[in-house]
Amino acid sequence: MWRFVVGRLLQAIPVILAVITVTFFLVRVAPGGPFDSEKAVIPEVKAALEAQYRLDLPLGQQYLAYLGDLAQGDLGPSFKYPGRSVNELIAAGLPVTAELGAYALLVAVVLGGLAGVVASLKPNSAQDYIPMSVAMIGICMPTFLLGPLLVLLFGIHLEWLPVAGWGDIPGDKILPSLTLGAAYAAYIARLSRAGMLEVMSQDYIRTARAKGLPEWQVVTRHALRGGLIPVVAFLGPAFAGLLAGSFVVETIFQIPGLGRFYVQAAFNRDYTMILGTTVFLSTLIVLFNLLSDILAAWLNPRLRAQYGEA
Amino acid sequence: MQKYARVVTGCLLAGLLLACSAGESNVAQGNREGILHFGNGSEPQGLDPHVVTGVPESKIIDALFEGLTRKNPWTLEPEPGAAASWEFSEDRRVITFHMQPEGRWSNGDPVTAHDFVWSWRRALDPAMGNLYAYMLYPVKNAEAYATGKLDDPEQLGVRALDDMTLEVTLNAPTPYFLQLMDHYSSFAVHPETIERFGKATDRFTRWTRVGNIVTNGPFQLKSWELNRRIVVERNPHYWDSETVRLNGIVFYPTENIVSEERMFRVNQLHYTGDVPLNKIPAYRSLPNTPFVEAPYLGTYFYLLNTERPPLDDVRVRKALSLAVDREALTRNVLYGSNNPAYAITPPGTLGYQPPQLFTHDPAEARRLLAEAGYPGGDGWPGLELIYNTSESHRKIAVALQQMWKDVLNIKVTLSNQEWKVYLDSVSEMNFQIARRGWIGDYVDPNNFLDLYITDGGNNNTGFSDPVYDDLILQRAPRAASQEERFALFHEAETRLMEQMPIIPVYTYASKHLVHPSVKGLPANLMDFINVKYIYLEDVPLTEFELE
Amino acid sequence: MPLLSVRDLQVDFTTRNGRVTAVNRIGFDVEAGKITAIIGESGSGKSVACYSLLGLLPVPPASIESGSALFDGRDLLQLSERELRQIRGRDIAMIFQDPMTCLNPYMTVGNQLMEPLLYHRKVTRQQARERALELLAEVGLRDPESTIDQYPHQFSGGMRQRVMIAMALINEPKLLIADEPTTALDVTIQAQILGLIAELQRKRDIGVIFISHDLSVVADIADEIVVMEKGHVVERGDRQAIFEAAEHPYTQKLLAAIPAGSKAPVEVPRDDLIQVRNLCTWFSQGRGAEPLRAVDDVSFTVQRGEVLGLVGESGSGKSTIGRSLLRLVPVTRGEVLFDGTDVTRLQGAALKQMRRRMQMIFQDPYASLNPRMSVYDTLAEPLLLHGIESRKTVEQGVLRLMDDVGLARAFVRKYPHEFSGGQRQRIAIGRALATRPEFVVADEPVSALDVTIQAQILELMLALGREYGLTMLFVSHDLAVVRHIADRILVLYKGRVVEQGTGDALFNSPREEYTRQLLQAIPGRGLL
Amino acid sequence: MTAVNLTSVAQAEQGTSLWKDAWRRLRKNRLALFGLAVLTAFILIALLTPWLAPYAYDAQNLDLGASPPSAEHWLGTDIFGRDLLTQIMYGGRISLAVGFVATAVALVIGVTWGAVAGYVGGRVDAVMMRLVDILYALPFMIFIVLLMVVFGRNLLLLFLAIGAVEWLTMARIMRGQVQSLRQQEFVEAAVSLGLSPATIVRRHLVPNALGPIIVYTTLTIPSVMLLEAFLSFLGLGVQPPATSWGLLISYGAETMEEYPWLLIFPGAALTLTLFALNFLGDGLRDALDVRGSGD
Repeated sequence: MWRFVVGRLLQAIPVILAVITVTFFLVRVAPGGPFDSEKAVIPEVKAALEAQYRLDLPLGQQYLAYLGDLAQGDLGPSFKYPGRSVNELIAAGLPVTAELGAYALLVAVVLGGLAGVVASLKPNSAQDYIPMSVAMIGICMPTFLLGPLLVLLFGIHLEWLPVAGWGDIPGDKILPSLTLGAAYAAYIARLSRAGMLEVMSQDYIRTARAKGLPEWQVVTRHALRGGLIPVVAFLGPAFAGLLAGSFVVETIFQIPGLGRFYVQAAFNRDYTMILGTTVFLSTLIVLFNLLSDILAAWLNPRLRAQYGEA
Repeated sequence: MQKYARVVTGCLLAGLLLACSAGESNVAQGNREGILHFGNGSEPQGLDPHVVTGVPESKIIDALFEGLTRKNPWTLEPEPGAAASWEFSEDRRVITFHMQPEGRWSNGDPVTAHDFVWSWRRALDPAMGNLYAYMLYPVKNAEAYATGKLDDPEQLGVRALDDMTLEVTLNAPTPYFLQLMDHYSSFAVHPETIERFGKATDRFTRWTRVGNIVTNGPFQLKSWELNRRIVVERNPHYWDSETVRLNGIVFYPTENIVSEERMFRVNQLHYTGDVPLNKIPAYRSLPNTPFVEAPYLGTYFYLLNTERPPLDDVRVRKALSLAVDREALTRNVLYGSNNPAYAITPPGTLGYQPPQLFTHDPAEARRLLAEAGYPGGDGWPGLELIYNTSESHRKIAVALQQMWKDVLNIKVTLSNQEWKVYLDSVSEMNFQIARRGWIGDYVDPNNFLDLYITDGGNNNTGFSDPVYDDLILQRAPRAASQEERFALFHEAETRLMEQMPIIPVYTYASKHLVHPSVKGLPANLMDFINVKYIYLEDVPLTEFELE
Repeated sequence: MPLLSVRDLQVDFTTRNGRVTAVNRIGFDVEAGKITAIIGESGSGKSVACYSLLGLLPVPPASIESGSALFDGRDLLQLSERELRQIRGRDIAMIFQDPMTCLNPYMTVGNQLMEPLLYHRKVTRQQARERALELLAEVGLRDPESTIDQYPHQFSGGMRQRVMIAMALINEPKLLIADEPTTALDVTIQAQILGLIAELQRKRDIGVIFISHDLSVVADIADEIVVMEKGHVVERGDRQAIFEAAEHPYTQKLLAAIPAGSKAPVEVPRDDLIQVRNLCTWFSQGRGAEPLRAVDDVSFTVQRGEVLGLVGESGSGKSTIGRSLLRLVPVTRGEVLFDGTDVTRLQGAALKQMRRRMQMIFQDPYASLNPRMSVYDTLAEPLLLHGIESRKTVEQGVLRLMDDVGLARAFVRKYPHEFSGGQRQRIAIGRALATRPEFVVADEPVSALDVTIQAQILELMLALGREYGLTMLFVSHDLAVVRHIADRILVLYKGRVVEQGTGDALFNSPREEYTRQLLQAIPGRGLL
Repeated sequence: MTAVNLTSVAQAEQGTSLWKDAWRRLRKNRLALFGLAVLTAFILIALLTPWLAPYAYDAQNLDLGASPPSAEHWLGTDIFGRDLLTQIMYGGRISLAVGFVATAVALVIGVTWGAVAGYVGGRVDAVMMRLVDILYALPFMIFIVLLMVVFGRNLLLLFLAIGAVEWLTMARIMRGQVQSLRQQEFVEAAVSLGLSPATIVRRHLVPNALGPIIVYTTLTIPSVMLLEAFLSFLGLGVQPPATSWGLLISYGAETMEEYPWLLIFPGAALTLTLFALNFLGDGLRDALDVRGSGD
């Protein structure tokens, strides 16, 4: 198992390095620099600024210098927020986004898993069609629409929940989590339905029934584990996706998370911030993919054996 | 393992479903405790007055720091700030400021003239990379120093005669100079604090953090949570602290104005930085409306690239401008919240009235276009208009596009560009028509008119007129009186609008939602807030029921 | 009074093509302490009948139209689902055909084993575990203490079937239904499992229903035999009566299908078409691990026109040899000379040319045909690829192939799933023959088929072999089948050839202990 | 027997049998037919919009502004006084084109890439999938801005840009499918027939992996339509006054309190398409799955 984990981590290094390299040069090709503003910038000031950020060096040297800093865990100073390091900005945004992502994932797994399992138990009936139709809309309902709809309903008309904020007013975490989790809930519903349908047609389910187990025990004890494996495989990439994709929800609900930085850094041409968030997120993607593989192995003894050998 | 999973899941669920009671609103709590909840647009880049450039930053810095003067929010006249009084020399080129005798930094140190000398040198130091260094250019040798042509800071026109007296020498008489004294680029910072955390010109030090920062304004920094809120509290050392009535202000980086409006609606905010256009009619129709608007010192216009055909022909430029029905646009698309503009300077800046040379005149527009060789739009080569991504820019461009089509029968294609791409296109003059807006840094026509001097950094149209340059650069600064000066500006602006390198569209208006409990926060041309005078009245809370 | 008495049972299925009667008013009795075998081909309704008794058929599409099944004084068909659940796994237990898929791969064997006990009886986990350990030992698992916490994938097929048996017996049921419990197993394992079931049945004196398609399998253990065909019971009787004096033609057909006798040896000396020298095929098992030596230093020759039989258990490397000859797996060492050319070194066009001359028939007729290709496409593909037929003539070529393998031409547009296993195997044979090969590897081509079909396919292969002048390598785990078709036989054990000779020689005077074991395991030996 | 069947064989000879067969099965699926009918209708309307639309798509009436549905404007007007029905009809042209073309691009690249990686395996697979990982982790925003700058604005590039982003998941799904199919004996049979790897992938693997691919495709099309809105909003893609459903929905979302019809009608158009696609996709999957059907 450890060999497998270490092997995968080693494999990740060239991937992350490639991401850094491509991103580093890509952002420099993009038009507009970090110091462009609506009012003309005095050339001397611009030169001074560029010197402060090492932008006056040849590109190759900048790249090497960046890698050098990175090796020491230093992501550099932010362009947009002078006086803040990228490390600091990520450290500030990450806990919030991670918490939001965790809640959203929880919403997704609970709602989606439930809907999918319920639908799978009576395929091609109303019990199947209704949750699956809702899921289908959920997949395609953009967050920029769902978020405001939820706010208008629960925040403004019913006045049950706050319209914005994170951890300021009790209950202000509910709507963002729902909004962010909805699309993933829909995917999970589809995945778990398909997974359960597959498992319920397996021979060992018949064995379980032949033992005289009641149907709910057949589902919970025998089917669920196998049926949810595709969901587990989806969770890792999904969590990374949630972190990167929380931008819209964070904006709608005024949440001080990482997603806002990630997107705005690109708009601001905040080179170090773009690189920092990209490095960070690509590492997360790799880690969470690994994590979901480990989790899948934990659920699936056959895979466990495979990894053990490899 | 399974047990852990269950415990974690349980905790997450519990955390998520924390009691749903909405509790006391921010506004109710704020009114009780004298705390203003302020929607402030976006997370400030920082709090160093010589580094930052934006409006949200200026609101916080104005609460934390104080320049030599501070504007009265009703009259916009300078009032004593860090300086208790000042006097001009005969030729109006030397100003002597006398510091507040009780002026104190928030750590108790006195605010001295030396602090200002030190700070201005810092603000102008090329190594600082201060984007607003040019605000101090009227000061003698400031430009030379800021652009590295002069190394010796001693030669700058700012001297401390003693602890309490600051002498500023200008290049030329500058009528608006006092106004610049409450712009944050001219603010003093606390030298010892800055040097404690690094080099004077280092942008990256931690001196602005909570616990480190020392300020001289009515408030001091209490907490700063990234992207969440910045809280300032009353500064006990402030020289005029009796006047200050708020106990504190909470600034929210409300990036999204739609969310900001919703926060206001449920009493989470006292004040919003902006209002979504489509919400204006509903708010206007409320009894005791919280909607506040006022003309704003800014103009929305289109840049025309006079170096590219067909815009190299003044008749085409004029035809385009005359075809625009500004009244219909502001009335319908902008919900009557802004006024039509027919020149670059907003009307009524300190009594200056810009010329109005034209109106909406479809017949004349068609005639001009025909004269230029495109009768009825025949042979029109097409034109592209760029604007940066934004809902209101899009709406205006779409409306104008259709006006040009209806009136002139010509095709103008629209192209929105991401902000930095747009900036790049504009500064490289890689466009035909480009959306543009200009907000005045200070109340004076000069601030708008010197944009269009030949090769001006913000000209971006290729417009060049030696007579215009002479009027703006030579004759106006030497004018004997304000009347004469304004007459010269009027002459220049007339020339400008005759050449039409820009199409003025409308004059900005500031738009806010202000809770009825907030007092001492008048609307004004600069959208300027003097936090000293704000107070909260504990009025009964109203629900804003929009239909 | 019999333990179970089924009368007048009818089960219908609703399909898209209307109602089909799967079980047509059948009746049979099962005596306590006796093994009752139900014999019939796939689709004869033998499994459906038994599943319907326990409510294990999905309703719909299945529906029980009539009948009664008295068990212990109660009519199983009248019981509610709840009451049935009390009987399932406690009084009546089941063993299924495929031990690879019938155990839950996500649960330890022990937990699955204890489940019926914990559900039906008031016992503690500790007691259940002890009981499970006892039973595992009883069914012949070595070291139950350590294996009880393992997962099914860590067991071999035979071991899993032992676990299934233990699971079925853990509640001391009165009736055990075994649905083809040995069909998916090698002959040697099959013999062990059959012995085990018979032994446990005697020891516990329980009633057993043993469902099978193969009369020879039950020849040694069944007390009573019920023969079913197309939903009807065509003949019933005790073992002796059935084997010695079967009356119904269908029963006689089943008896005749049991492979027996060996092929007449050919005396004419022939040249070697294939010479295999020191062939080694090893599989990497991950970095650092010892490679799996699937085929280890094997040499043999195949003469032109001969059928060479290759016999061994699963894991003996017999399939790997076939695949190595055809370059379907990479060869580690050694050479394979085909007509003088070393196949292991061919590349590109030469390899493609060689592939035309050597073909393969696979074991699983369900997996070896592309489910998205109709028979026509499947057969036309090789014809066109090798330019055997032009676009214009390909249709005739395909139809000729269908004639050759005995498929009705009308089926040419059908898809594999629309055929029975035997028909599919005919398609696969047709595909292999399409390139007009000189040499064919047949990898267990009949082991997944019912005995009656098995006999037909073997006959077809022999006939086609003669007609096409084929040289064949016939791989099987079943000595009886190989003896029936092969001129010479190689016995394979752990990647090595342990014995070779003609069928008669091996049967009559086996030299190696292993060969003797294989011979012992042939079911119904007495019938041969 | 032979004579009779020869004619039926000759008839069946025409056309590719798998698809023809699938169509026969599809015709029996009522929901799928409904989906097909809706999509066909939408496509027809999109094609004929210039003749069918009640108003010119850019005809404004600033003084009318946003008005609710009425006799003149069946679905109301937007804030410029433009007829919403006309806007939706013209928007459909763009959205459908983007949805189908961009998805097709993703489909072609993703399926090819995934199939090759999955079939060839080993080092090639590792390199190809690492490349996918890298693209996954790249900052999407910068990528789009760059595309826009390097290639300029044009609809075709929008298709390519979206396709280039969406193919990644498609490739992963395809690879997984191919990897499991590769183990099956019929692939071995194809190898032993001497078929080239390309032919094996094309004829034997891709058709068998179609099920999940089709389902994913039907989910991709609507999300591509919304992605288009986002990109258009950033400046890549459609420029006003041209519009798309995604843009109409995102504008409608901003004024949903004031002018709900501006959100409801474009939203309904997209939702209807979404369901139609889904029904058709499920139907196609079932129709292509020759095993699953009972006839």
